[in-house]
Amino acid sequence: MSDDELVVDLTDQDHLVQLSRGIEALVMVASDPVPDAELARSLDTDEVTVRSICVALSDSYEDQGRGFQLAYVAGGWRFQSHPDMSDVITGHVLDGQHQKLSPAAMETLAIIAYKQPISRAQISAIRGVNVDGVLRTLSQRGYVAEIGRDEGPGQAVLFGTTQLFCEKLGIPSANDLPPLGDFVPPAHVVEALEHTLMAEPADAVAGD
Amino acid sequence: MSDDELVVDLTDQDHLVQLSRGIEALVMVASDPVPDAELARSLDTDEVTVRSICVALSDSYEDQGRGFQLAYVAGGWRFQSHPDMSDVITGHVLDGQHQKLSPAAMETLAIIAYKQPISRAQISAIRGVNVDGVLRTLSQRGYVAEIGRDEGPGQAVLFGTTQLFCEKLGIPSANDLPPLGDFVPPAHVVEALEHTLMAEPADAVAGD
Amino acid sequence: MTSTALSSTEDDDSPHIGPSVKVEAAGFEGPFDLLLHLILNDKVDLYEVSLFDIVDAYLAEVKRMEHCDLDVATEFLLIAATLIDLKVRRLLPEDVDIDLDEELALWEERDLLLSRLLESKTFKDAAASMEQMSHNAARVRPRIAGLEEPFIGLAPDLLENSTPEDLHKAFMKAMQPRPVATVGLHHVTAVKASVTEAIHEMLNRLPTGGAQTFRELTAHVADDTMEVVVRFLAVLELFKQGVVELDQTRHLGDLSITWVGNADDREAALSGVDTYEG
Repeated sequence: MSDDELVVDLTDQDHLVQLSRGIEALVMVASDPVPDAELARSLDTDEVTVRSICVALSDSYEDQGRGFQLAYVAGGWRFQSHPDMSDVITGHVLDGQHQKLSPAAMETLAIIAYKQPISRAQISAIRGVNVDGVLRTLSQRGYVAEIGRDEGPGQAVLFGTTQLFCEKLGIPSANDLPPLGDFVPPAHVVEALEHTLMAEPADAVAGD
Repeated sequence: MSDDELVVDLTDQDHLVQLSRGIEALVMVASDPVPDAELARSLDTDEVTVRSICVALSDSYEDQGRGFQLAYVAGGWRFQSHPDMSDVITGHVLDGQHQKLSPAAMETLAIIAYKQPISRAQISAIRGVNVDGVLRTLSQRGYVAEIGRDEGPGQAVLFGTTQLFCEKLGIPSANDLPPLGDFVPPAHVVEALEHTLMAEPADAVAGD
Repeated sequence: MTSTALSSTEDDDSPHIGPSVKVEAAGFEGPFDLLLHLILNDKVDLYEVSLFDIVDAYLAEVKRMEHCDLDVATEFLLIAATLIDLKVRRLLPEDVDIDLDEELALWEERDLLLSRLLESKTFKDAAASMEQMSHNAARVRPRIAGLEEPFIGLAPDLLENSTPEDLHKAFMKAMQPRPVATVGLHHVTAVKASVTEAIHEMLNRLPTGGAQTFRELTAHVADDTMEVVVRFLAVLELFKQGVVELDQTRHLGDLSITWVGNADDREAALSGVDTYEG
């Protein structure tokens, strides 16, 4: 089947151009990111074709130095202003979106993002503090939501991150976060912690 | 005068490119057509320059066979789908699979219905998220509309539900929604609603 | 909500406590935060930070937190207790006879503390990266204009099949106070699953091959502190169940582990595992 498609793609430039124009038009009138599948359905083609056209379009805007981008964010394609233009836009569109999260809220959000689904008690255990207030803020902001119940006896509420969270970070999905392994403390930090907590008399340590 | 401009245009290509990108970005994220004057103000230039850049941009999209246009409509510039693509858009809209009021939109509509007149900032504060997009959808659909201005210094637009909204729900007026009884809104809602002087939308959100 | 920037722990107008430990006036978000800050704050001379200074500064900080809630205070005090234990242990001369059980318990506490500090640090750095991502993402605005007029009329009615009751329900949902605390199991550690796995691994390796050192048993995971820690906990568990003997000829010397159980004990050892839940 993909052989057929390849033939079509190569021989039917007009068809490709029409698909490309259709994608531009559909995404232009959408008010939320448009998933590959939705574009494919409306254009009577397949998702792979959609994705490769979107990438090509996105590149063409960048190459032409447009002031906007076609980006894959929170599960779909959307037009957005180019990051270079942030000064122009910030002066123009004022709203409450720039509310910074406190460090506590940000760390809690990180734990949820990487460990979801996760219960309140598990988050508390990792942070070593009660997280009720922070969790309330995060769900009011719409960054996290209940995504299920633990099957255990307590049936604890399990939390996960939302589409809005992905939008705020500019990523397609929570799976696209950098791997947690990237943040495991480097050897010298581990050593410093171990060294400081070493229960041995100082002499013994020195003699090691 | 146009001679002077021509000299500027030819000697300061970089500046022109930046203006052009700025216009693309501003118009892309605007929810309504943006007047020349507004673009000129945001980009610190004059309306004649803005207009000539917009015309050039519009031509470039047409030449490249984009699926969208930059058009001057209702006193301002806006991006819109290319007329050639109207079949695709129509098909997409009629397909309707994705056309459902999202839970977020439903909640926003409910807040407006029960708490009208209410400002954008107050709704944001209650929902804990930016509601621009949702509000846009709701007013496009004619379910809500501006019904006045706040008397405070910000003169914020106040929203309420429309006759169409009542028709759709089959009720004579918004007062005929199921009563809330002795329901007492939670503290953060009361706080948001009391905060009527909305010169700074960010303040309202910061209250949570 | 505080507007403290993530990097706030790095501006240092704060008073000195002890020779090389700084504590800033702002409150700390939890015991690991405080301890991490105390140990890692002075980045120039990491090895000059002594346990004694840390313990003193930590206790001083705990003392200052007069009006914090009980759960939080408990966590802080638990860690303070471990730190004091460690400090006392270090003050004792090397040749004093120490109960091996107590010694092991202390090591276990220390290693748990270490693994939780590492975990906390990991998420702290992940949060910083997310902060940066969201900062970058905030530099763009999405298009929200939506459908043009001619198409709006075509669109199916979004309120089709909605009733006034649905609106009422949506309103009540919007007004709902967000979920509040019901349980406070603050001691669940994140390592329980891997301890069980580590015991499995030990049970496969220990019964054959005579005495082995802990170093040998963890050679394949030596560069992963977390993995070493859970294997250490696994060995402690087996020791508690009496199926291995531990021998350490000198402090910081190799820990030698000898299987002394019989075949049946292998199953028993597994079923008797306490996961570290409480």
